[in-house]
Parts: sequence; structure tokens; C-alpha cells
Amino acid sequence: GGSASPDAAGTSSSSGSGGELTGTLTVFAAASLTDVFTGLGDQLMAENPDLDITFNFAGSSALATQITQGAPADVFASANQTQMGVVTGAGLAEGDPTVFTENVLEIAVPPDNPADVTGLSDFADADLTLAVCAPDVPCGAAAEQVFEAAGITAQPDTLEEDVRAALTKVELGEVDAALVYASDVQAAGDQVEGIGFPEAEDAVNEYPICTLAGSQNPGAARAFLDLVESEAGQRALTDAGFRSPTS
Amino acid sequence: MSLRAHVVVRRGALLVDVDLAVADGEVLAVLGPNGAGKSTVLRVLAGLLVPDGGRVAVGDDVWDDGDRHLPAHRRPLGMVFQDHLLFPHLSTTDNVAFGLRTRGVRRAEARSTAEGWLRRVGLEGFGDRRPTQLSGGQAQRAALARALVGEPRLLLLDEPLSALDARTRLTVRAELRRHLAEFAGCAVLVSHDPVDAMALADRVLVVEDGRVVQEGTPAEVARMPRTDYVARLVGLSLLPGVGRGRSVELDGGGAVAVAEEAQGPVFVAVRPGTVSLYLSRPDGSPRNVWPATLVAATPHGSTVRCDLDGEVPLTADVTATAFAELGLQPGARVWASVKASEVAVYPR
Amino acid sequence: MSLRAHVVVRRGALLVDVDLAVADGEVLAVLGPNGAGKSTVLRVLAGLLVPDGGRVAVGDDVWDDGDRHLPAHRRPLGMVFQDHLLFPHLSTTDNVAFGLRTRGVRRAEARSTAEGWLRRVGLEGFGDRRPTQLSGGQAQRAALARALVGEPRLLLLDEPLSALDARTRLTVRAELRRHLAEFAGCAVLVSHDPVDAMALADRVLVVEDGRVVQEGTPAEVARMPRTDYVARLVGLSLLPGVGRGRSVELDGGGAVAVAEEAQGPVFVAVRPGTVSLYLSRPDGSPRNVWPATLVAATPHGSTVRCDLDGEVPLTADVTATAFAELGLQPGARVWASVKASEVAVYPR
Amino acid sequence: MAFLVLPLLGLLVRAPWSELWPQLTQPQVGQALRLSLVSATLATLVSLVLGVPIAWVLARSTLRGRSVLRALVTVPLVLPPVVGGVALFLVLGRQGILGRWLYETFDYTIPFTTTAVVIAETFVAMPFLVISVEGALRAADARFEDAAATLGADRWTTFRRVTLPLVAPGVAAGAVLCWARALGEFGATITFAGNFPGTTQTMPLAVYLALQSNPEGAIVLSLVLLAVSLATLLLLRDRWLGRSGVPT
Amino acid sequence: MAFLVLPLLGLLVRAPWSELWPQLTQPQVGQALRLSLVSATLATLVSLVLGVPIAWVLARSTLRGRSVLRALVTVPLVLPPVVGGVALFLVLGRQGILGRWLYETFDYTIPFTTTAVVIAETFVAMPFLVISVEGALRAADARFEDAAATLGADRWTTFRRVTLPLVAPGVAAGAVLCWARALGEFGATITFAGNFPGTTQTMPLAVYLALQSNPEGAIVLSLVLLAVSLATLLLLRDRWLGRSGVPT
Ligand SMILES: Nc1ncnc2c1ncn2[C@@H]1O[C@H](COP(=O)(O)OP(=O)(O)OP(=O)(O)O)[C@@H](O)[C@H]1O
Ligand SMILES: Nc1ncnc2c1ncn2[C@@H]1O[C@H](COP(=O)(O)OP(=O)(O)OP(=O)(O)O)[C@@H](O)[C@H]1O
Ligand SMILES: [Mg+2]
Ligand SMILES: [Mg+2]
Repeated sequence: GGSASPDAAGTSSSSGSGGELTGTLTVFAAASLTDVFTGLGDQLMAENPDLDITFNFAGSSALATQITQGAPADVFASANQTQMGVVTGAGLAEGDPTVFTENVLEIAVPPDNPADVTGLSDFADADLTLAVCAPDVPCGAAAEQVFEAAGITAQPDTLEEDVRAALTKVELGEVDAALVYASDVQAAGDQVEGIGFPEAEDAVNEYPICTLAGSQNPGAARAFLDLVESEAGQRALTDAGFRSPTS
Repeated sequence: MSLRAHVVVRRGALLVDVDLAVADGEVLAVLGPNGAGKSTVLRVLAGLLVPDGGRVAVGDDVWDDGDRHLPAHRRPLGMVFQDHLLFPHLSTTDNVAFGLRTRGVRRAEARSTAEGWLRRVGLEGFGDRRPTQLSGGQAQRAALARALVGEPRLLLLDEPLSALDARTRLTVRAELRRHLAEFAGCAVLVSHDPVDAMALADRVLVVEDGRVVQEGTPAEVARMPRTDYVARLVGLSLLPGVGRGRSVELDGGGAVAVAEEAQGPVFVAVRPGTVSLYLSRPDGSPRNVWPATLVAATPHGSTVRCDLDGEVPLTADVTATAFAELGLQPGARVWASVKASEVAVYPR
Repeated sequence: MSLRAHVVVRRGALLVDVDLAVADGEVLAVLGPNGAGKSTVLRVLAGLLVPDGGRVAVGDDVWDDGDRHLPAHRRPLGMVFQDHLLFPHLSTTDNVAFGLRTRGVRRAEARSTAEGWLRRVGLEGFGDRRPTQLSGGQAQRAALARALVGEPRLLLLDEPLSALDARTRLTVRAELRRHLAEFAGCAVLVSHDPVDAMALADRVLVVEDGRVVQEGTPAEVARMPRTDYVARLVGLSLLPGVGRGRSVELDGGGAVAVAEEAQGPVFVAVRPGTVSLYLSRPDGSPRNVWPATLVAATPHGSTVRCDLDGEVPLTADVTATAFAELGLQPGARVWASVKASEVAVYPR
Repeated sequence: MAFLVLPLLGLLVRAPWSELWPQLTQPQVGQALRLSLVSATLATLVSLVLGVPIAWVLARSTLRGRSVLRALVTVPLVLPPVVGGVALFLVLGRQGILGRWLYETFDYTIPFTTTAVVIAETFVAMPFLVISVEGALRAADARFEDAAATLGADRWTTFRRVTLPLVAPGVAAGAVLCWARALGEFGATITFAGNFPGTTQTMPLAVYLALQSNPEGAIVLSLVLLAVSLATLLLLRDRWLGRSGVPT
Repeated sequence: MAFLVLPLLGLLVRAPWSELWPQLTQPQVGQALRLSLVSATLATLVSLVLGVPIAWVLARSTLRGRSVLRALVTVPLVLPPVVGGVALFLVLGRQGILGRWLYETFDYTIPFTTTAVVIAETFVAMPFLVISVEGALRAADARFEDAAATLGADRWTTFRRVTLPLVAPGVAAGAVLCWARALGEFGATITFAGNFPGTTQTMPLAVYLALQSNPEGAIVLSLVLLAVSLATLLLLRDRWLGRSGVPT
């Protein structure tokens, strides 16, 4: 953890070994990290008044495409290993990515749970209107794993293109249940209720982060990575429904 | 059954206020310059335009009257437009059958009636053609058949001949005359060609600036025009003045000697053929002699039409030979003379 | 400098193949029915349509010739269209100045020249109006000014009067005549109104179906029409036949006695006013007497025009009084007679 | 020009053509293509039925609120399609204004069915049809309608037997635009209809999902979609797009 | 009608109006709104410059390949916008056909700049302009162009001084459509330009992000976008959309 306290940063000289950060830092992060990363970025900028952080939040695959097309990014935080693999495969990552947080699946139901969904087995009920993610996207791949582990043949009505879309349908009461990430249930507040289930542990989604080889500001990039992995960073993530890496 | 209408309607800057009546079997021609409001009156009669006031009634049926407005498609009428407006996507037979079909006649019957009408207007065998494959005259005949097929009580014709070339116009005018003579309902014909009105109408209504300025039989209107517009149309020079016995003091200055007693406001009409031109002041029996300037000269068959400017503005027709002998050029100073007995006088 | 053109161009089903020549200061009228190809010829002369063959040259400059085609905007010409086609988004002055501006004249100078031309055509003070605020006659005058302002070598007029009402047409025709008389270049006027041709042109070219069918001075064409179309236009009945001394055997059957010796293929032209009608066969001096059926009767001023069908198809003008006295109705059987001395004969 | 063609060329050059055959033979692709074509065509038909009358009102009526109506018609153009999908839920969803009534009365729900695909595509694509047809109606000669009225045809008969045949080319052009837009519809469809192979997964949805896992395959898929639609557009000849104004 | 209005009503009814003020006063929202308006307007201007000549070629020239060209113009309508963004990368990206040359010669890259936003919006929205203007040109009377030619005006002068003023209402209508579509653009923008507040984050992107964490706020945001664009459209009065064909 290299982050200095606000007081220390305010008093140390700009050329001092305390390492006050300057310049701009560009962070490419998965859209689900919007709130947490914006908060952490504000904190780092408060500590380093000459540092300017810009975020580019979008779907992980769009970000990966942009990075491989030469986007001026310093940090990449992906919502899954696949898209990180695209970036590392292209040799654009500096060092090995680290997993900074995890997300597990939860069952999201509308408030008061009108269809009385109790657990994963209800996803085999063809009479319910159910949403899971498409297998092409991470939460869908995870859903396939948990169903396999539980020996359930799921009967979804729609294979959503991302968690957000699935959650919207729960919020509107248009589906009886959806399989989404715990962080998303948290973000939705009292619009949905979350139901945990034990099989979730079979498909933990890992969020890798790395600094990028072409970075113009490696020091600040490193500092942001450290902040994310610091206690404060982990607390912010936990508050948002993520959980710290288990390994 | 007959048409009685008082049409009041505002059209942009123009206020149209026209009264007209047409008896059964009668043809009324509405004559007037561009923009006078002729088409506007016809559109009101057709029900295509809601008037701002007045009343339209045919026989005992009121079509327009303050709160009441019978829409066009409920009026038993037929209309012929300047550009024929045959539906381009239908065959000629289907165009003619259209009005019957909208009135619920079955297809086969409507088509056979339509073909009968095509025969009557001389278009037998053209039924399967599209309007674009007809000549202008043929198209106008088909449009007439289309308007007549529903046996309307009122037939409206808006410059039915003016899109045709001179030769076709002669033919179609003659045919139209025959069909109008056979037609039992009321007919209103809009035109700005006096020949149409003379050839086709029983009565003429002259409209200028939205108002009726003259009404009468074609012969009356041609003989005694009441406005400059009509006078020019029928080829007369019109001079308003005040009668003082055997002389008329013109409003524009000067006086005209006339053959009959005249008192009060009158019109003097001079036929161009009766005006003679001289290079110097003539001494002779004609008592009307005025100096004038030749403004324009237009050959017209074997005569030359000379527009004269001066105290008394006149038009003179002189033979081409005389014109050449006088060696006249625009701008030349001449003397114009007319015999008092050749001058027509009638009250204003 | 003068126009010499041989225009060959295919237009849909019509093959146009017309030869024409116009001297400087001369006005050539091209007359013909709808769809004859008149506008097509004019478009080729203007450079708006690339001909399929032939040659267009003005003076020593070749405008069209096989591989060579001078585009419209490089030809020093002016054109007046039927619907005036003044640009609706420009003021009248700017419309007239347009041609000068495209030739690089400065704005102020172009506008003042334009205003001079507006004065010449009698539109002083109308320069700031939009074309929609001009009457039809005023618009056509402005279009003429627009065409003349560039001092063109060739002036093309495509039915410049036919969109005007009868009264305005008289005025504008007279003015046009004056401007054409002053114009130093070649002028080609397209029309289907013989009066325009008579009034405005030095020479007339009659085009039918893409071919020249007659050429001559207006008087020649009016006196000796060579096709039915021209004959009807100038109000004659045309009868082709073969001369056998004092008699002509008509191609359609029957014979006409004539006053002069005629041999070989000839045309016989009969003026309607010279035809008399009788209810029974007349015994008298006229040697030409034929039975006929009255097909149509149209009043025409104080006379009635009667279309006759029979071995010899004719048109007769009889006075309204005579018509009424004879009690004629379409379908009536009559005898028509013409004096041999009233019949014109000329070689085919 | 280059601006439009180059990106397409870029796609063509970079596309992994070796992927083409394996992709095409996937049953899901055939299914998605068929569903796309069927639903876009249905959406076009629905748009014709609903949109032509609206266009008529915009072009011919003298209603006061016409400019408001015209602005409303362009709403689906500006609304992000995902929000459009949410809006459709609010009306036709199980909890929606009309949808709830449907659900409670007939036990029928629209979302997640092929019907929902058609509705979403119609919502997004209809404005194109309306705006094109309005243009055609304005350009058409209204005097033919007068002529029909004097022949006893009421408004509806006139519209059906005179106006519509006259503006047929404009309607065809509008239908083409509408069809093309429906074919490419993504956001509103995935939100309101969901994504289930065989019932609601259209080609754009398949492309989007493929982009997540197999970007090269996705490009091939979208080129297939393009090829099919271009082929269709080329078959509709010039004359469908109205009489030419070429000055010769 | 109801079909268009009801969903909008649904949104209006369900929108959490209490969110409106807090959302509006966020500096990012103001920034995104400003950027949206600026870039949509620029995209419309670029589309006018490029699209009007294309429309002229489509309507007036007698080129053989016109129907191919017309089909190409509709490509961006059918291409899923995300794929459109990828296609733009392939041409203008740092590795792209033109982009590489730009980068190596001028050390300039287009993606992730406001320029990229304008390009993405232009790519997607220009077809609307082209198709509208083509319609207007076809409806315009080509004889005025003949008249101009006989007055010595070459093709370019004629186009500039006669044709363009005559079809101004049609061009305006096309520009409105184009602007509306550019304003709502999402997929190609987020792919090709990224989502950087202040430089490339337009309103639809802000709506997308808000959807991740605060769906209600997202709806409010899109209603704000709607209101702004509807207000603009209403200001453009009826007459901008060409002379009326109303038969009275
Ligand atoms: N739709 C309209 N709205 C407003 N004013 C109109 C409309 N149509 C015509 N006018 C105006 O009404 C006046 C009368 O037009 P109308 O068509 O009745 O004249 P007209 O006598 O038939 O002329 P023309 O001989 O040229 O056909 C004209 O000044 C014209 O400009
Ligand atoms: N753009 C075109 N393409 C093909 N054929 C055409 C075109 N324009 C006119 N035509 C045809 O060419 C023929 C001659 O037309 P043109 O306009 O030259 O006749 P016109 O003698 O001027 O007739 P009008 O008196 O009616 O003006 C007509 O049969 C017409 O249908
Ligand atoms: Mg009129
Ligand atoms: Mg012509």
C-alpha cells in the first residue's frame, strides 16, 4: 500500500520521495465498477491535487477491443478473465494481472418475491418467467456451471446480454427471478431482493486488473492498483456487494 | 330543379362574393381574368371548399348554408378539370367507372356502363389504355365521360379546353357543345376564352376581382361590354363617359359624337374595324377625329391591329396594304376617325 | 452569323429529324401538334439534350457535331419557357441579373443592367418582387428580360404565350413582337397557336411526328396548307387530288371543278365561308354541289361553323340567321356547294 | 462516399473468411437469420398499417397539433433504444398499463415472445416509414383527391383507391427504410423481448453476443446480415423509389 | 398513434421526478448534454457537406451504379452500431487503413476524442439526410436547372444558386432527422470514441452508465434528452418541412 495520507501528501514537496503523483491517469474499467472506482478515483485525486484521473466505463469486451486498437489506457479492470485474456494475449499488459475482487451469483427476485422462489431448483420450473445471462457473457458462463453442478436443467425465458439487462427485468417485475451477481443486487437497492444459494461457490467470477504496457503514467497506474487492493479499496468493494478474493 | 348560389369566401387577399343561378338544361359560362376567383367559386359549388358565407342550393336541396355543409362526395355532381386529372393508375374504363363504383354499382355493370359512355364520347376501343397513352383531346373526352357517367344534377367544368392545342380544342369544343346540349342538369363552365363562352354557354357571368361585373347572353356581353377586360376580350374599345344629347363627354377627356340621343352615364364601344387612320387631319363627313400616337402594331390575318394612345385611347384594324402605304411605325403620329353611326352607346 | 441546324434525336417512340436555318434578325416559328417534337428540337438547340446525330452551328461556331457537344451553359443563348420558370427564391431583378452574374459581372453592375432591362419590358418598380408576386404577363415579360440581358446570339422561345390568359396574351404578344423586331440575333419560336406564328415570325416551319411537313412565310402557309393539321389551324378544308384540266379528282372520291388548269397531284383548299348549304339540290351556277351530313355545328361569332361528312368532307360557315332558317340539326342531310372560282389549287 | 464505403471495406478485408463456413452452418445462425427476416418483415407490415394513416394525417389534415404529432413520431429516433424497451415494458409488460390487463384477463404476456420482437422493431422502425410516406404524400398532387371526391368517393375510399396507388413508390421507399432499420434493431428488442434462440434471438442479438466471446465470428455474422439486406435492397429497383427528376 | 404515445406516457408516469433536480445539477450531466448537442450538430453539418452531393448524384445523375450506391448508403442503418464502431476502428483506428498513416505522419489518433464522437455519429446518421434530400431533389422541378444552364450557369453554380435554395425545406427536414439520430447514437460512439466524461461521454452514454447503478436516474436522464430534442424539433416549424399538400 503506497498511498500516503491526505495530510502527508499535502505537506510533502512535489519532488519529494513521498511520490506525489502528477499528470493524467486513464482507467478502463468494467461498467459494474462505476460507483466504486469513481469513489476511489476521487480519493486518489484528493490526495494528489496534480493528478487527474479519467475513467472509461463500458462493457469489458468493448474495452478490450479499444485497448487492442491502441486506446491510451493506463489501467484495465475487467469483469472477467476472458476479456483480460484478450489484452494479455495481445501482449499489452504490464506484468501479470491480479484478481482484485470476486463476485458470486445470487438469485434476484422482485420485492416480496411474488413467485415464492426459494432456491436454484426453481430455475427448472417452466411455468416461471426466468432470466439468466447468455453463455457468451461471464455471468452466463457462471450460470451454466452452477446448473451443471446442481444437476438442474434450467428453463429460462431469455438469455440476457448482461447482468444489468436481467436486473432491469426483475426491477420492472417482468420476470419472476433472474440469476445475477451479488454486487448488482446490492446496487439495485430495495428494487430487488437477493437470495443466496450454496452452488454459487462453484462459479466464482474473478475481476482481474493490470497496468498496461503503453502507460504514460506508470507510477500513478501502480498507485491506483495499490489503492484498489488496499484495505480501503477492498472495503469499498465489499460495501458494493463484491467480496475479497479468497485465494 | 336548378342551381341557386350565393358564394362568399375569402382567398388570401381576395374576397369572392358571387351570386349565380342556373336553370335546368342551361349552361352558364363564368368568364374572368387570372386570379379573379372563378375556380374558387367552382370549388365551393363542388363542395371542395367550405364557403365563409352565402348559400348553395340545387332544386330543394340545400348544399351549403351557414352551419350546413354537404361534403363533395355526397353531392350529385360531375366535374371536369383543366388537366383532365384522370387517375394515372387506372385504365380509361376504370376511370370512367370510378364514380359508379363509389356509388356501389357492381364492377361488371359499372364497366359496361362506362364503356357505353366511352362509345358516346368517341373513345370506343380505348378503354384499356392508361391515361398517359391518350392524347390530350382523348383524355379530356374521357374526363367528360367520367363526369357524366353518374348522371349528375350539376356539371362543373373548370377550363376544360385550355390545356389542349389549338386544333384539338376545335374538335373537343364541338363535341363538348353536343354533350352539353344533351345534358339535362345545370352546367357551369369556367373559362378565360370568350370563344368557349360564345360557343358553349346560354348565359355569361363575368367575374373580376371576386365580383360579378357583367351578366347576360353571350351576344349581349359581346355587343355591350361593361368593363375594359370584357371589351378587350371581345375586341372592342370601351370608353366610359356622360351623355349630353348627340355627344358623349368621355371621363378620360375629349368627346364622341354619337348617332342616337344619350343622357347620363354611358359606355361608348368602338369596333376596331370601324376606325380609320390618316397621316393628316381629314376633312370629311366623320365628325369624330382625334390625334393619336401609334403604340404597337400586330398583324392579324390580312389586317394589322394598331394600338393607339392619345386623349381617346383606341384600337384600329387596318388592312395590311393600307398599313404599308401609310408607312406607319410605332411612335408615328396619326389621326383616327370613326363615323358617329358606327359607335355603340349604352347606359352604364 | 446565323443558325444552321440538322437535329436528329430519338425520343421514346418518336424519331425527330429536322433541318432548319435562321438568318440574323430573322424569327422562325416552329408550329406543330402536341408531341410533334418541337420542344425536343429546342432543347437540342439549347444544348440541354445531346442529339443522336446531325449538326448545330451558329455562324462559324459548331455547337453540336458528332463527337462535339457544347454544353448549354457555354452557348451564348437566351431561352424563354412556357411557365416562365423564374427562380422562385430570387427577386425579379436578381432573376434578370442571374445570367450576367454567372458570366462574372459584378453584382452592382449586373443589377443595374438588369434594372435597365426591366424598364425596357415595362417592369420598372417591380424589381424587388418575388416571381409569385407578379401576374402571369409580368412574369413572362421578366422571363424575356432574363433571356435577353446576356445579349444572346440565339433566342429560343418555347410557347412563351400559352400559359397566359386571352387578354394578357394579346398585350404580351404585341410587346414580344416589338422586342423580337429589335433583336439582332436569330430567334426560334415554338408554338401551337397559328396566331403567334402569324404575328411574330418571318418564316414558319411546320413539324409533325418529328418531320418538317411544310415551310414558308406565314402568309404562304396560311394560304396553301400542305397537311390536314395546318389546314384546320388556318381554317381551311384540305382535299388532296389529281388535276385533270379544269377538274380535280379527289383521292377520297368525288371531283372538284376549279377555275384554273391543274395537272398532276394537287391540293384543293376550300374556305368555309365560301361553302353554301341547301336543303335540296340547288340549280345554279356553282358547278360544285355535293350531298353531305351535318356532323356538328358550333356558333362562332355571328356565324355557325358546320362540320360536314360525305364523299367530300368540308367545313362550312353560315350566318346564324341562315342556320336558324334552314332549321339544321346535327344529323341533317344537306347539299353543299362552292363556286369553282373560290377554290384554291396548288401542286402537292 | 469513401466515408461510407471504407468502413465496409475495412470489415470485408479484416473479416476472417475461414470462419464463414463454420459460422453459417451453426443451426443458431440460420434460426436467427430466419427470425430476423420474418420479424423485420412483420414489423414493416405493421408499420405500414399503422404508419401510413399517421403520415396521411401529417400531410393532409389541418389539425392544430400536427407539429407536435410530427415531433412525437421522431421520439423513437432520439430515445436510446434500451429506454425505448423499458418504455414498452411500462405499457405492455406484465406489470404495464395494458399488459397487466392482458395478463389478468387472458393470462397472456407479450414480453419474451416473437410478438415482442415485432413490437419492439415496429416501435423503433415505424418513424422512418411515417416520415418517408409523409414526404411522398406532400409531393403527390392533391387535386386527384379532389377529383375523386367529386366522383362520390369519401375520404377513406379516396385514400384507398386513389391516394395510396399514387404514392406507392414513396410508400415502397419508406417500407425499405423501415425494414432495414427493423433488421438492424438491437437495444429495444433485447430489452423488451429478451434473447432466446429460436423465439427472440435475431441476428443483431446474435452478433452482439458473439462479439463478447468471438469478435471475429461476430464480424462474419454481421457481414452475412449485411449481405442479405443489401441483396434485398438491390432487388428493389430504381423505379420503386419514385419517378426520376433527371433533366434529360 | 397510441402505439407511439403510450410508451412515452408510461415513461413519464413512472419516472421518479424527485430525482430530476439532483440529476440535472450534476456537473457531468450538463457536460454530457452540452457535448451531445455540440457533437450532434457538428455531425449534422458534416453530413450536410458530404451527404447533399451524394443525394444529388442519386437523384440527378445517370450513373449506372446508382442503385448500388443507394444500397450502400443504407448500410449503416442495418449494421449493428457496435459493429459499425468496430468498422470505424478498422479504418481510422491507430492500426486502421487510414489511421495508421495519420498516426505515423502526424502522430495523431482519432479514437477517444470528440472528433471520434462526431465521426461515429456522422457514420450512423448521414444516411437519413441522404435519403431525405434525395427525395426532395426528386420532387423538385428539374426544369429550373435547365433554365439556369441556358443562363450560363455550369453544374456547380446551378446546384449552389438554384437547386439548393429550391430544396431547402427538404434539406432542413433531412437535417432534423439526421440530428435526432446523431443525438441518440450509442453503440458506435461507445465503441469507437469510448466513454470519457467531457470529451466523449454523450447523453446516451451517460444514460447507459446510470442504468448500471441508478436505473431511475437513467430514465430521468433520457427524458431530459428527449425534452431537449423535442423542443428543438418543435421550434422548427411546419414550413421547414416543405410546402403543404393540403387540398383546400
Ligand atoms: N389555396 C389557396 N389559398 C389561398 N389563396 C388561394 C388559394 N388558391 C388560390 N388562391 C388565391 O385566390 C385567388 C383566386 O384564385 P382562383 O384560382 O379562384 O382564380 P381563377 O379565377 O380560377 O384564376 P385562373 O384563371 O388563373 O385559374 C387568387 O388570387 C389566388 O392566388
Ligand atoms: N424525357 C423524355 N424521355 C422520353 N420521351 C420524351 C421525353 N420528353 C418528351 N418525350 C416524348 O417525345 C415526344 C416529343 O415531345 P416534345 O416535348 O418535343 O413535343 P412538343 O412538340 O414540344 O409537344 P407539346 O406541344 O405538347 O409541347 C413526345 O412523344 C414525348 O412523349
Ligand atoms: Mg382557375
Ligand atoms: Mg413542347
